[in-house]
Amino acid sequence: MRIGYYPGCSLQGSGKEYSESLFAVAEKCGIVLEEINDWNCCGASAAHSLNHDLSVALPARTLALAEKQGLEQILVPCAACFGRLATAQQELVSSEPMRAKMSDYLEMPVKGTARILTVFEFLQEHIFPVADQYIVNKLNHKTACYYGCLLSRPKDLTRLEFPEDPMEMDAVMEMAGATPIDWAFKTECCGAGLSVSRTDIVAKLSAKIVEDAVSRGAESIVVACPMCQMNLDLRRKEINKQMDKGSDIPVMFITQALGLSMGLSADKLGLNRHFVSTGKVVSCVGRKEV
Amino acid sequence: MENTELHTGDKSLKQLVEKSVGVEIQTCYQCGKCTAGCPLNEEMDLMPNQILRMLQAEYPGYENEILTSTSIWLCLACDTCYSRCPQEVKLPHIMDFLRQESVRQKLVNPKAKNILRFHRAFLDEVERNGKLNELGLTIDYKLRSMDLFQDLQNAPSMLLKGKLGLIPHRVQNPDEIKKLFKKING
Amino acid sequence: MARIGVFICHCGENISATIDVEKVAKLAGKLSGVAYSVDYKYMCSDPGQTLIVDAIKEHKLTGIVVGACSPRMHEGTFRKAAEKAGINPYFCEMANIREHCSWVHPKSDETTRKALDIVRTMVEKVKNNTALFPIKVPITKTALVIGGGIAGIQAALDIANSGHQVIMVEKTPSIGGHMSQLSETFPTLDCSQCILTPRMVEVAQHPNITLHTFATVESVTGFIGNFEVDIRLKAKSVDFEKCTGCGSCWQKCPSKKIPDEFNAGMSFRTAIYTPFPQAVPNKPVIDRANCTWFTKGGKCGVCAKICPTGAIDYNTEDTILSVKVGSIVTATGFDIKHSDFFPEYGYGKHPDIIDGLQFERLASASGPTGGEIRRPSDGKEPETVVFLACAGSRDKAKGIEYCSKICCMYTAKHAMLYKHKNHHGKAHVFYMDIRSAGKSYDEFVRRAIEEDDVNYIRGRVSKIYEKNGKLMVVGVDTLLGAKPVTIEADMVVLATAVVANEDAESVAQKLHISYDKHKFFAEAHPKLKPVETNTAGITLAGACQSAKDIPETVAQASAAAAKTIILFSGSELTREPVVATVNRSAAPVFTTCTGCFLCQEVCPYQAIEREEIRDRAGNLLMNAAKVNAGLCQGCGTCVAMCRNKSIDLQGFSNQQMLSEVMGLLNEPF
Amino acid sequence: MAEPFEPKIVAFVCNWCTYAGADLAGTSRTKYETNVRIIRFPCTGRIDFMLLIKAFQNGADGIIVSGCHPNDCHYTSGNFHARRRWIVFKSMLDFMGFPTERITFSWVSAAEGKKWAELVNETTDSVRALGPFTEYKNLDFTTFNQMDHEAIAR
Repeated sequence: MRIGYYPGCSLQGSGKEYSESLFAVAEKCGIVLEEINDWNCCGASAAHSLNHDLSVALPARTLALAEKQGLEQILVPCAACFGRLATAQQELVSSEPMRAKMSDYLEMPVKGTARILTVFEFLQEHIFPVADQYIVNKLNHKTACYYGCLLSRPKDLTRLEFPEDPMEMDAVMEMAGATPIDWAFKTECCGAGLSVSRTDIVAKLSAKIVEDAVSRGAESIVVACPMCQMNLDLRRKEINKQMDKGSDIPVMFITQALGLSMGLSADKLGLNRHFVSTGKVVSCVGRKEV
Repeated sequence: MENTELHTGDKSLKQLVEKSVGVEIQTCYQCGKCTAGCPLNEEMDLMPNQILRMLQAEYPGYENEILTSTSIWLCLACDTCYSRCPQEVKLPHIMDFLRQESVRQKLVNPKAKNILRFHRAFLDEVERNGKLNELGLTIDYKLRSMDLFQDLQNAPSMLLKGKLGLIPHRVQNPDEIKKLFKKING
Repeated sequence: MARIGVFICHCGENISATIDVEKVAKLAGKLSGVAYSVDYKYMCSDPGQTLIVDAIKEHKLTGIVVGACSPRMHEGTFRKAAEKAGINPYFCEMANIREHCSWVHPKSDETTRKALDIVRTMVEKVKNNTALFPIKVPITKTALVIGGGIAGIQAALDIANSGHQVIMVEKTPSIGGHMSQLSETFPTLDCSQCILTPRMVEVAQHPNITLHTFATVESVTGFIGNFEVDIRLKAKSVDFEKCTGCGSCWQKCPSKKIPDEFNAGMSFRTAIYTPFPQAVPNKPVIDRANCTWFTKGGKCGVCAKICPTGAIDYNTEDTILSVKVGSIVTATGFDIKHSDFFPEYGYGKHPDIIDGLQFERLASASGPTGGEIRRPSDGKEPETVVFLACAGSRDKAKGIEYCSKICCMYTAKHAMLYKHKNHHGKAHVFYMDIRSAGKSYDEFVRRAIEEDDVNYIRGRVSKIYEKNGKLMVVGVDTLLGAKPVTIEADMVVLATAVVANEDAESVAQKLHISYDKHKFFAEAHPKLKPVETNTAGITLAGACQSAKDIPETVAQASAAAAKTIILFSGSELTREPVVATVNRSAAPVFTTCTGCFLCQEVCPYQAIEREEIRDRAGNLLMNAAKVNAGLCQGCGTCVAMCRNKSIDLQGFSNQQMLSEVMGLLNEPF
Repeated sequence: MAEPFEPKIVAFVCNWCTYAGADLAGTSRTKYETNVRIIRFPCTGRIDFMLLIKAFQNGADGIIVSGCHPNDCHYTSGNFHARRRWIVFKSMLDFMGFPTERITFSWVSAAEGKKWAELVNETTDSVRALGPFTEYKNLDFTTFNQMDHEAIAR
């Protein structure tokens, strides 16, 4: 079955290594991702904060294009984009007037019936069944899997079994030979949308997350959201000011970690693009078990 | 949600919220769980449950107080409140509506102006190109907020690490997006 | 030919003030079939009744209509008078010209006309009345009590003490229920076991009570006074005749790691076990699901070897015991939600976040810590304990929108017990409302706050997580302008929601009683029949109906017992003959019923049975519906449902109702 | 000018809720229009809707059907069955072009004496506005009535 792909703006910019590593892993596993032609921005928190119709219309355009392309399932790796696309889809599916209104705005039909996959669902359904044969390295270290808000909530969109204590990434990391820790800030908010306008708040919230992970012995934080990654990585200087003792714990994408375990090069996985060095994790490969 | 067709008229803010968001404000029984779990409760001037209580009570002056609060702009829509709310009150959606109403009535709190500026810069960037270009957004926002030095140290290294592109990404026909914006904004 | 008598009452001036009663009586006398008509000041008075009796005899009346008050007031009075005069009491009807006419309309011709319409309607009805006879049903004067908690114990003792036989069925190996697990009870703080165990012993020793523990109800058929019940006696693997209860078996049993239900999972028991030291009966059973002999195919056998009386028998099987009972008291109790029900409080993964019953066991002298409050993870005395009221209750999102009623009180008690045992400890209670409306209840809560210095915080807790060995309780104080508060606790006690037992639905279905969406059993009327169910002869006691505390449970259990004793007070059961009947006639027609059984589907009482109609040679000719008059309550839904009017309701028959409509609208003058 | 039209309204009520509610209206001396006449059934579930047609045939201008509120039925579910059958019956009447606005279906509990009075007054007003129901009365039902009578009696 064809798998559509919606990168979203972040994965072309600040979260470039997410898409690089995702493609590297997919390629390794023989999976082709088909980008939606001429997709546009989902509108993120700006659209739903300022204009409700716009917050539906922007994702609706992308969904309509995907339909045109005949894609029945779309992988949306970015948590924020996923949230917007899934919310818009929910409104389209549940309201005929909304569908009519959007078709009118967009000047093309939109049904919103394609299945929108989270990165977890993609990994579970497409990578898990074949991953065993490609995993060559063990990432022998303790890791904190950080899920954030938009991949955990609301649970009717994210479809997690345990939304307050998700285990989806933990399972991936275990497969990659790391030891996921049990910690308390798995699904707390990092401040996401206020990253630029209220960096002070983001630093405070992110500091709590980094602190909890580090205090429980984590040597890396693994994420699946480019906002989370950017806040925890790019804002580390501000974060460290909020903590008693600063930390240089690297923050990588789940796909980067998985790629490492599959023996892909750090370069190919974009591990050099981080602000906090990922060297420690890279050197974990082949280390003694923890 | 039909908020584009709303007219305040003689409807109270509570009635407007109920109509446009489709929630019943009265279902909130003020247990405070939303506030307890809110990641931004320390920053807020009005707590989430207080906003709901004020909508319920409808005392004179409350509508203004809600719409001029910074809380409605600080809300991250992280959904923690809603996911734990025993009465299933869709607080994040209410917050969305209150922000829009605050802009409409020109009541945005000065302290929240930067957040609004950022959102506007973001949407303008999307309107121009159909996609977001973080460099363009950053420059645009800095000009609006006059906060020129923040993040200045990060930009070069982001460029260096290939995280900021100098050439903006665009949809094939940016006019299509501009038209869409125009239709929606009326 | 009908000879109807009409008796119009003035009711002092209550009726005559607005209705021309003489005119009504005069015109009624002219109606077809009316042989006598009269008005009188007070028809219900002795002379009034005598007037009726004399008129029936003198004018050879076949039926009477009393134009007076509502039938809810005096129908019984006048039916007795009719009976006294020698006619079937069901030939008496009331025309309600007071509540429905004189009291609600002004004095006018129109009001008088309406009164006459009402009288005429009933005259037409009574012409079509038939003689009815109260239904007599024999009674088996033995009661079945399902459940051996405090509700069942109280009901059983009350019924047994009135001289009737009681069969008690309890699914666990001992009676006592949840009350036996409690430490102290509110608002008196007397020890639960001290007041309960004498009652348990009394049940076991009562000559009128037959106790079946480790047993469940398999099926129930029959109807009030005449139930037939199959009881499944689960294989105990121990011969109670031989067993002396010495305890050698469980002391030597090698399977020692089975979570102990009695201690709410905070200690372990063996595979052969008595649930607790004061158990009644105090003899062990083998939990086959956890016994090596049964799980590993005949390995072990230690208990059989050690038993001095040879009471262990691995080969016993479940047996079915059939009994006949006249009434059933349902006292199957409740369950609570456990900490794993709460995602935001860690899905039950922190051992020091416990539920209310677990706290009871910690506080109980017979509990795993001997009554010292120590936290489960490391056995340390907690310095700060946080109690959460409304954990899961009043929570629509979790599917439990109701109030569990007992938590406010037991939370106050828990906080108090903790403070009494750990004087330097700090107790916090998060609550939404304090509901303490019982005798001495609010005083009790105030005592916790004022004397024991328990900190009550009005607000709910959003999240609990563990950090450096402390439980971080993230809540809010809504009385301080919604101030977020985080308390570092050593132990958290969730006052989790009271819910129906897991098997409540199947019990209800076996008993044919209704239950609400939360699987609590439904009473017949929320106010006036809070003990009865819609199935006659089956009553409810205790928390199987809704969350209740001990005094309420005991009161309801005694009420259920009283209902049973009332039923058993006569030799036969007399019921109003307002029941449905399916017509029968001579061969070859037998009945007009076609056997579609729509009536059976709509009957709320399972009163419609299938009757096989056979010819003389025994060949099946047809299936026809038949009404069990013992179960039928006379709603008549079946009658309206019947496609060809084969089923009819006595007292409200098709002919009677049609006559009323015709009589009402066709004015002869 | 002729006297205002006074409609005949027949109320089909259940014994446990609405009949008792009407009793309460009486004991509280709540005044209402005289136009209504009550027929008592044990339960709305007992009501055969053909009787409504009979009532219209014989001169009724309006009809009230009222019983216990949903979930309050003395017999647990009779009122639900009545409601279900009413929905079907009404759609049939609508299909036949019968003016179903002459039939009011309501719930009045034993505690709602005031509601009963209001229900009677409102129904009387609305039927009064509709005018007399003559369609059925103009038909000759003599033979048909006789047959039907016998059928039911059988």
